Order: sequence, then C-alpha cells, then structure tokens
Amino acid sequence: MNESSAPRLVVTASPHLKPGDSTPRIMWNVVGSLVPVIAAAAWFFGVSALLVVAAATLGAVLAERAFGHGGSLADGSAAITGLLLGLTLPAGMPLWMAVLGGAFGIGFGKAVWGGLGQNVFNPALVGRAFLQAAFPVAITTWPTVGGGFFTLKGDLFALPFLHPVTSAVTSATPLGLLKFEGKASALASLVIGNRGGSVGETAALVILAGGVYLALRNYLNWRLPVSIIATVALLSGVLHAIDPHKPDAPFMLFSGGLMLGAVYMATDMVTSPVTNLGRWVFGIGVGILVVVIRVWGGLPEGVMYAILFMNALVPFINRATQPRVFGTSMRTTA
Amino acid sequence: MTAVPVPGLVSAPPSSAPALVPGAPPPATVFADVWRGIGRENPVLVQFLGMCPTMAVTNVLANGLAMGIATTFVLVGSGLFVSLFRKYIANEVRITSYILIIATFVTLADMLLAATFPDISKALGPFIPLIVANCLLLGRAEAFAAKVPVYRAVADGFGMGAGFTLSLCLLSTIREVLGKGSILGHDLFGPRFEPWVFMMMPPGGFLTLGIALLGLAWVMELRKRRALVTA
Amino acid sequence: MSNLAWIFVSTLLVNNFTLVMFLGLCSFFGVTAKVETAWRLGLANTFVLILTALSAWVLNTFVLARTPFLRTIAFIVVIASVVQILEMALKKYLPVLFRQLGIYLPLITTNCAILGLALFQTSRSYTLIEGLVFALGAGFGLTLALSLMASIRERIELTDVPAVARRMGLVLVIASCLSMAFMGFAGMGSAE
Amino acid sequence: MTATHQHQHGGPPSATPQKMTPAWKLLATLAVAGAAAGWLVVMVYNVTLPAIQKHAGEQVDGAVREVLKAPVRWDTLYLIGNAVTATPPAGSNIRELTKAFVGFDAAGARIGVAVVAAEPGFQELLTLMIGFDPSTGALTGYKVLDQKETPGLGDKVEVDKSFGAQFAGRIVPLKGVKTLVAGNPSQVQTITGATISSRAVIRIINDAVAKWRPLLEAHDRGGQR
Amino acid sequence: MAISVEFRHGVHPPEEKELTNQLPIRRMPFADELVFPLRQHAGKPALLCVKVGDHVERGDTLGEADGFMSVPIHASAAGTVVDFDWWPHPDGSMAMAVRLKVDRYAPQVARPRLVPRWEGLTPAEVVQAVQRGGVVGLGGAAFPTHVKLAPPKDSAVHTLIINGAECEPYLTSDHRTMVEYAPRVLFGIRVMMRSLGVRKCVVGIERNKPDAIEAMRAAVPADLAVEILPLTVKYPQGAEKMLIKAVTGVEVPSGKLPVTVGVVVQNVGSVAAIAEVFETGLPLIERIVTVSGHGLRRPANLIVPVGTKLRDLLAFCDGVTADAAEVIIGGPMMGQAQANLDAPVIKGTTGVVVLEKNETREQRSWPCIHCGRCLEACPVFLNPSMLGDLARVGRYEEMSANHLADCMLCGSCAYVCPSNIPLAQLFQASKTALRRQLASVQ
Repeated sequence: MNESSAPRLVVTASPHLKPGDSTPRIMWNVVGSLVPVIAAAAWFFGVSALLVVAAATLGAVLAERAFGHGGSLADGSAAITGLLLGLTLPAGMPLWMAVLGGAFGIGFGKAVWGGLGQNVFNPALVGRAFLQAAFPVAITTWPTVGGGFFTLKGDLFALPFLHPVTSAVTSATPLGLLKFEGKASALASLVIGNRGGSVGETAALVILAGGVYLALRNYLNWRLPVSIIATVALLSGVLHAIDPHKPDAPFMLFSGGLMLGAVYMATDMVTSPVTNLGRWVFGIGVGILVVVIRVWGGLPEGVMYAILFMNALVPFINRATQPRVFGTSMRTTA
Repeated sequence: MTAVPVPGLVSAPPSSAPALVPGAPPPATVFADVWRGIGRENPVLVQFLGMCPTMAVTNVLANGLAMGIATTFVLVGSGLFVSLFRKYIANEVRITSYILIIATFVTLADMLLAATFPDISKALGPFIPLIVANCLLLGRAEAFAAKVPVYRAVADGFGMGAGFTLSLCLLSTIREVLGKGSILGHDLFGPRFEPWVFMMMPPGGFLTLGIALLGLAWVMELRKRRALVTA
Repeated sequence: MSNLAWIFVSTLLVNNFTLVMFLGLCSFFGVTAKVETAWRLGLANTFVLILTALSAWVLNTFVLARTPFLRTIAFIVVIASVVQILEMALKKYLPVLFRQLGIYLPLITTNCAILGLALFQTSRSYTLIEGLVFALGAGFGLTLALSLMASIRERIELTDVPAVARRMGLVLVIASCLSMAFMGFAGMGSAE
Repeated sequence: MTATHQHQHGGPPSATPQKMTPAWKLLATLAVAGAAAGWLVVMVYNVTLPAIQKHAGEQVDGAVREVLKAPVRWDTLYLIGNAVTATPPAGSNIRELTKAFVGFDAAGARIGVAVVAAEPGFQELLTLMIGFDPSTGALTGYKVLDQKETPGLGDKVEVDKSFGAQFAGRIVPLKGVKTLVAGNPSQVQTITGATISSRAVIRIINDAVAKWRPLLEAHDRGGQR
Repeated sequence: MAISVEFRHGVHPPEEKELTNQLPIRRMPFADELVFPLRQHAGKPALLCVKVGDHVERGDTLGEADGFMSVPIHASAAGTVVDFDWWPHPDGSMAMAVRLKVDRYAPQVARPRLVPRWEGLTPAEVVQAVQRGGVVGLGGAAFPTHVKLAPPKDSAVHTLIINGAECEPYLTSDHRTMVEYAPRVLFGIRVMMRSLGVRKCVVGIERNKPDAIEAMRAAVPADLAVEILPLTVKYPQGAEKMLIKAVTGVEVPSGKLPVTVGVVVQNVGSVAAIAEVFETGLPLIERIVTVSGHGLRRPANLIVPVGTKLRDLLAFCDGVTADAAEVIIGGPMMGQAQANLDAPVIKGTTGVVVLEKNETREQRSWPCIHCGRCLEACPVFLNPSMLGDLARVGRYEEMSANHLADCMLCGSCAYVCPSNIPLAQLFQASKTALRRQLASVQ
C-alpha cells in the first residue's frame, strides 16, 4: 500500500495520547494498598498470617502461570486474587489447603472463563467458597489473637490431603459468638481488630484506609463500598430498633468480613456492574443479603455468599441500568 | 426429549444404504450397537442426556452404580417392548405408549430395588421414579427402538445403559474418593485423610462433570492437534 | 418461620430445584442460551408446576391412596395430559400467551422438575396449600436459576473462552459457581 | 399431544401422507398397553410387597428398639385430634396416623416413649425418632430417620456415635454449648463445624418433648381413671 | 440564556497549547509541488475540470462542485497540472488528486474577481456565493458551509452558535484567528446571521483562551447581538452537540441535526473564510494550520496553501526531532496518524502534531476489565465497554441497537481506557461494517 517514506513513523489509532493509567498499574496499586492490611494481619496473628497469605498467593500465581495467557502474571491480577483469598482464611489453615484454594480460584474462577476480565464471579471468593465447602472445619477454626510472633497458630504444615491436628488455642468469631452462644463482643476490639477471625478481616480501620487511598486515586469506585456499608448500617439499625436482641449497626459493620468484602471484594471491577446506577443496585443488594444471611440464615457470616450471589446478577444489572443515551428521552435497553 | 436443543446432540448418521424402514438407522453389527452407546454417543459425556440423575446420585459409587443399573434395566426393557410392538403402535399414540412402557419398567425397577437394597433405594429416593423423565429413554425409544428389530433395540439399550452406567461410575468414583476418602464404603486413606466435603455437595456434582468434560475436550484437542501435525 | 414461608424460601433458595436438587437440568443446560427464552420457559414451568401440584394432590387424595405402586405411571400420564390440555386451552383462549410459551410446553412433559415436584409432594405428604406454595417456590426457583444461567451465558458469548471449555465445560463450571452462591442460604429458617 | 410431538420429533415430515388410524384402534392400543402394564406392575408389586414392608417395619422397629434401649415389648398409641388413644377409631388408615410407641422392660415397667418428629435442618427436613421418659423429661436417646445434612459434617448427627451417645439421660429442655460445664444435666456439646445441624437436633428434641409430654400425661391420667 | 456552560462527562487531556498559543500567525511560502485531492469535504467529491498540462492561476477552479452537497476545489497557486492520479490522502486512504507544479516565477496574485456586494444579496445568493467559494467547515469535519446556511424550510432557526472551543490538545489555529482576526470573524458572523435571519449569536470559547475572549469581546459591534461565552475547559467541548448542550442546555435528539432545536453551529475558521469570500472574492485556498508537538523543532501557527505536502510543511518548521515518532493530521484526540508524509494539507486540516515516542500510546492492550471509566467519559452516554465487547465478536446489529450511530468517535473512551483498547477505532470499523451490511441488504 503506502510506501513508507519515513520508516520511523508509527501509526496508531486515535486518540494518540497516552492515557495516565494502565490495567497493570491499577492492579499493582491494589496490591500495594493491601500491604498495610497484611502487616496488620501479621501484627495480630504473627508469622502464621504471612504464611497463609503467601501460600494462597503461591497457589493463585502457579495456576495463572499454568493456565493463563503468556505473560498474564505481569498484570498483577492473579497476585490480587491470591492475596485477597489468603486474607480471608484463618491463621491456622493448613498451607496445602490455602495453595489449593488459590489454584482453584484462578483455575475455575478465572482461567476457564478466558482469563482477566472475562469471569463473572470474583475468583478469590470462588476459591474461598470452595474451601468453605470442602474443608468446613479447618476454615472455621479461628486461632486466638496474640502469642509470640513466631508461634504457629495451628497445624500449618499438615501434609496434603491430611487433616490438621489442631493444638492451638482457638476462639469463636464475634458473629459466631453472637449466633451460637448469644454473646456480644466489645466494639473497641472489633474496630481495632484484636479478635477472632480471618487473618485480614479484623483490622477494619486499616482496610478502610486502603479503600480511601484507592478511591482517591480512582482505582475503585466509591459507590460500591459506600452503598454496601450504608445498607448494612441502615437495615441492621432498623432491625435492632425493632428487636433489640438483633445485633446493632456498629457490630454488624465491624464484625466478620464486611469491611474486607465491601472495600476489596465487591469492588473488583471485573465482577461488579459497569454503570454507576448498577453499582448502587449491586451494593444495596449485597448489603441486604449480608444482613439477611447473618440474621436469618444458618451461617454466622454471609459476606462471601452475598457478593457471589450478586456477581451472578451483574449481567442482569448491567442490562437493566444502561445509561440514557444523549438526545434520547427514555432509558433505552436494547 | 429429542426436541431439546441440547448442544452437541449427535444426530443419527446419514443412511447411505437403502433402509427397510423409512428413517431407520443403517444396519450395523450388534457389537457396534452396543459400543456406540459407550463411546461415540455416550449419553452423559457426549449427548448431555439424563443430567439430573447424573448429578443427583453420583455422590457415592454405590448410588451411581445402582442408578446406572436401574436405568439400563429400563432402557433394555422398554427397548425390547417398544421394538416388539412397533408394528402395532399407531403413530398418533406412540409417545403415550412409550411413556407408558417406560413408566412401567421404572415402577418395576423401583419396587425391585426397594425389595432388595432398601438402603440404596432410600438414598436414591425419588430419583428412581424420575428415570421416567430422563430424556435418554424416550429419545432412544423414539429414535432407535421403534425402528429396528428386537435384538438391535436390546443391544442399543444395553450399550446406552452401559455408557450411562460407566459415566456415572466415573463421576461417583471421583466424588466418593475425594469426598469421603473411600470407595464403595471401603476406607482408602486412613483416619488422617481430610475429605473434600465440597465433592459431596451440589456444586461438587456440577464441577466433577465439568472437569470430566474439560478433560475430555482437552484430550480431543490434543488428538486433533496431533492429527494436524502428522497430516 | 411459619411452615408455609419456610416451604417457599426453602424451595426457592435453600433447596433450589435446579441448583441444589438437580431437577430440570436438561432445560437448565439446553434452553439457557438467551435470557428471553429462559425466563419464559421458567414461567411456563411455574404454571405447569402449579397445575401438577393440584392434580397430584387430587390423585393422592382420591385415587392413589390404595394403589401407591401406580404413582409413577399415574403422575407421568397426568402430567402429559395436563400439558396437552394446557396447550390446547392456551391456543384457543390466550393465543398471545400461547405464542410466547407454546413452544416450550412439549419440553415440559419430560422435565424431571415436574414429576419430581409431584413425587416430593407425595413423599412429604403436603396438604393442598403446602403443595401449591411448594410449586410456586419451585417454579420461581427454576425461573431464577434459568435466567441467571442465561444472563451469564449471554455475557460469555462476548468473551474469549478457551477452546476446551467452549462446549459444555464452562457451563458446568458456571452451574457449580451458582450452586456455591446459593449455599449461603443454607440453614435459613433453621436457626432462631 | 401427537400433533405437537410429531412436529417436534418427527424430523422431516414423511412425503407420503400417513393414513389416519381409526379412533377405536388407538383406544384399543392404549387399553391393551395399559392393561398389560397394570398387570405387570401389580404382579411385581405383589411379589415385592412383603420384602418392602418388612424393610419398612424393620426400620421403625429397629429405631424404637434403639432409642428405648431394647424394650421387651411396646404398645402403640395414636394421636387423634388433640388426644392420645390406644384404639384408633374404626375405618381410619392406621399407617397415616401419628404414633407414639410406649416401651416396657422385662419387669413390665415403662422405659419410655418413642415419637417421630421432623423440622428444618441445615438443608432439608431432619426427621428423628426420639425416646424419652414423659414423667421425668429425661431422654433415652434418638435416631435419625431421614436427613439431608452436609455429608461429612452435618450428617455427623447421624453418623457420629459420640455425639448421639451424650443425649441419653439428659433432661429436656436441652441447650447446645461448645464446651460442657460439668454437672449440668441439660447441656449437650455441639459438633465442631456443624453447630447448625447439632442445634437443629436439639431444637427438634425440645419441641417434640414439649409437644408430647402433656399429651402423654393426659393419657396416663385418663388411663388411671 | 447560558443555563449551563458545560456538558456532562468528557475528559481532560493535557492541553499542551502553550507551545503555540502566543505565536503570531505567519505565512508559509509556496512549495514546489502542491497536491489537491478532489475529496476534501463531506459529501460528494468535486468533479475534475482541468487536464494534465493545463496552466492555472491562483484561485482557479480545479474541480467543480457535484451537486448541492459538494463544493469546488481551487488551485492555491499558479502552476501547471502535471498529473491526475491516486495519491495518499490525509485520512489514510488513497484518493484521486490533481498534482500541480508551482510556477516559480509567477507573481501568485489571484486573478481579479468580482467581489459580491453582500448587502444586496438575497439569502439564496449568499448561499450560492459561499458554495462557489468552496468554503467548508474548518473545524475538521469539512461539512460544506453553504448547506448549513440553507436550513430546511420548516425549521425555525433562532440561534447561531460559533464554535471557538478548540478543545483538541496542541491546536491553536482558531485561538490565533480570534486573537488576530476578530473583526473578520465578526464580519462573517454578520453575514451568517443576516442570511439565516437570526437575531442571536453566541460565541463559545473555552476559558483557557482569555486573550481570545478579550479580543472578540472588544470587536463586537454595537448593532450585533453577539454574546461571547467562556466555556469550561474539557474535551470534547467543541463537538457540535456538546457545544449546543453547554450553550443552550438543550440536547439535540439522537439521530437529528442541530436545526431541530433551532440552532446552527459554525466554526470560527469557517466564519472567517466566509468573510474572506465577501471581502476579497478569494475562494478557500489557504487556511491557518497549527504545526506543533514536542517532536517538532519549531512549532508555529501558519497560513498554509491548501495542497502543501506534510514533508514541505515540516521542513519549513525546521524538521522533526530525533525522538519524533508519530505525525498526526488534526489534533491528537481525533486526528489521523500519517504513514506517508506526501499526504497534503487539505481544507479540513486544523493542525499537524508531531508526538515523541514517550507520548504515544503503547501498541499492547489488555482485556477489558469493565472498570466503567469509558462510561463516565462518553459525552453521549453510551456504554463503550459493552459496545467494544460486541465489536470484538462482530455483533454489529446489536451495536446499532445500542446507539452506535450516536458515537461521534471523539475517542474519550479510548483515552481513559486503562486497558488501552482502541475503542474509537473499533467503533469506526463497526460503523463501516454496518454500512456495508446495510448496503448489501439493499
């Protein structure tokens, strides 16, 4: 065709300016914002927390390396999946289970769908839901906070396919205490995070700080966490006012995995709605489901299932909340 | 039923030789009739028929095996009767008649199982009577048994049943070994084995078949690639 | 939770007919390529389920009490007839609805969800009201599962699914994930 | 039916128009097929019935024997309306009545009463046979008749003997706890990871005993009178 | 009026205007050879009316207008027609073009022509004169100006909006025109207002051009109702529908023209060109072009004869730097990257921008992660994320059902896309494919 008179010239499609952000950059920023959360986890649960998070990340990264497209590790999304999964596990989880969970999350939550951007369910939560279903006892055995930094919190090095021989002191989560034994927990310990739970879900304030950082840099959409937290607060507040035996709003907000879920899980761009209206719908849906499962369900905690369920609805929400096109008077859904 | 647009539903091979009955499958050996159901037209892995029992009862091998045998019994029995009476069943009432024949054999299977293996019968619950609604049965009656001599209908029923049973056994073995650490109730790995409860639950059922299909597709893909290389 | 409410919630979410009980999988895998079709089929099923619950109750109460061994045969014949009559009635009196649902009606006869409903209703000896609520929950649960599957399948139409997963592999993984998402509802109504 | 099915199944409609079969012939076909099917079913039913009933009876008998700690004999009481009676009204279908089994030991003393109760468990209805002493409220034991709890976890309420064994002698109403407090006769230790199923069992037992105790006491008083 | 001075959504690319916005407009000398594609405007290409070997004077017609939706092409210098053949077009394709060897020794004075006395002309005659002058929209789209001057009979045009937004980064030609030729622009406005019969005119200028706002305000004559309206700085403020929304608060209905809401929009440069037709009688044979970019040694605002090859233009600006990587005709947001520097400056060429290696987009892109930034950038509220997914699998009809036609290819979505997906290009290709499908159906 055109004889190129200046071979140095590149011809790209318009617009020709380089945008400020790139997908890997967003992903690695999320990873960076998780560093304080991991540090807090290490503070509360010692080296066990680091080992569990590292194991889950290893599983995710290995699976991405095995099944992903060439070089897809560099975009950082597999690392996020692994880290987030690790943060939702108890500190005493045998490492082989964590590795398996990470690999499952990437393999069946992402790679089989076609890799980054193609999946419908949050891969970290797919991995966790698998672990929850596969090893229900191990994943609900919560070691107590404290002890020496290098004290292992459980039978971390149980051999693959064997179940852990638990020797560590365990405690129930605040939600479990409330649901099964009718005991309330002190709000201060909930906010600070020195309580039973998954390694990364206890330090609510650190998680919130990470969320604010990401929201300010436009790496997460603030509507999602805000709508989830507001819905949970409002709904549980109303329920508490009607029936004081039901947990109150601050307890609901700072117990369990709500903060981690609202800030890091529900905001996964790939698996949340693409429209702003849809994001409100999604967040409110997650909030309602969390309260419903926690208050009326059989399980003490429901953040994971609430988000997975809403993930399944995202294609619907996206269809139903198409923006009104400029110059048209009605919402047009094709 | 055959009208369900199941992806990958294998249509009957085009008949080249003049058939005796219009629309009848081409002549084949009894061995080919049996083998087709196990391999190329495997009801579960290739045609995706009879999914409900495939998932619902394959949590342990004993259940899968029992379901497979019961289904084979109904397939052979209904194939036999449909083929036997194919000249007498008027076209207008053929579906009703087939359903009647199938339902009869299902009832027989249900009662026989309850009389002989009450535990398995209890575990399978309504899934034995639900064989009636298995698309595989009406599909075979309509597409095959009604058009061929008795010995071929029986061979086909047996082949389809065997393919169904083998698939169920494959899935239930995976699920029982991982989900309970045992096979047919016999402990395999000793007391420290951590069972994957997931495999015993509904998502595990879907996933096991998914993994089986992914593996099958992968093998096919490799074979295709190798064929390309050698060609 | 009251009994009726529990039956409804349990059938809709906790023991969703398709995702937990594995009933009606043929249409779950076969007729979920488009959302439009999926939810119409779901509604048609709901309709037939309710009629089935009614007829199963009548049969159980007046006919089958002394002849339980004829249950399977009687149910399947009645279901086939109900679908047939419904088809003719719709064609004659509600042609618009018939055009929308008509093509799915024959598929419903061999949907194991319908027969399953009748059998479960019998084995749990539900009353008429309980049976109807059961049918409603089952129908809505079916519609929900079908629509969710269809909307996700419509979305993966636009993505680069790996070759090995393209036929049914991914669809089963989706079913597994959906089933996992429904596990959150387990125990609903059992804890006070 | 035929029209649509032909359309759905028939593939390409055959070129030669099929001649209509007369209606009587269709009916005759169906009648013959139905009669044959009915005959076959009834025959097999008659053959298998004894075995099936034996199994069903064995299940109930076994359960009564287990929860009442091997009684020598037992009486069956029927719940009619809001009262318990030993003699059901004539013409009622005995198999469909709610029953209680009163067990006696070799000396003729009452060991306890066994009843069946079902309530939602983790997944589905959980059906138990419960044995207890109506006069003291002490349990003799329970047996799971039907459950769909999580395999390997919730099904421990049926499989795990150490969980089931702790119920004998406990006084209703029971309370489920993570760690037992010594000396409390109403506490039961829940299964780790299956708190919900454990608590469902406890709840079913509590509800059943609360429902049956006054009925049985009323019956006892009536019997004495 | 002026309820809101902005539209919703849009993006903020770096402006980069300080490279040229203080440089006075200079005149570029004639190159040795000029090239005139017959297709330089929207509508039908002009019809050739010279032969190889013909000698033409400056301002002579090379191609006649082919009907109402077309304008003539004029020679921008005296010279000899040496060829008529396929030649690289700035839009990246090849087009039939007249090649003119410029007469080195000609005085290059336009043949004296009758300057129409515009006061005496009927609106129809004004339209005719403007068409004969070959005036097209100089904002880039090159829509024949006279067509806008002749709105359909049943429409009630009440406002003329002059587009001085110039929202593309780097470009300053409209800015300098307003600063240096404000009276000429206002004379053009006067002609247009009279011809359209409107009483109101608004000139929208982005706030980053205070000297232009000042100069225009100072030049408004007392007898003309012309409002100079400063606008928010954002891209694509200069898009017709966005400008109308910003100035009047009204949305032009989807698929409709601005006249449906009683508005005609004209670019500053085009208004000045109209003025020139009536002031000097000269057709549109030269235009103001911003030559800029960090890859260029000496950026400038130049009056360039139409037909000047890029090669000559860049050479006049002392050439490109060693790091120059991409030469773009138009602005960097919507312009066309050039593979061949023989492509000429045409009537719609607003600027030439030379980008350095580190400014240009990477070649590699990532999968769409559905972050939704494109939705928040799209000025016409489309869902580019979904349209992009559909485009990839070739489902053009569904794209059309989702308002692909409303996409004006402004590139805002692609600019904000962190996965670097060439959305604008995908949409352009889809539009072409859709047109082809429709054509094959008919």
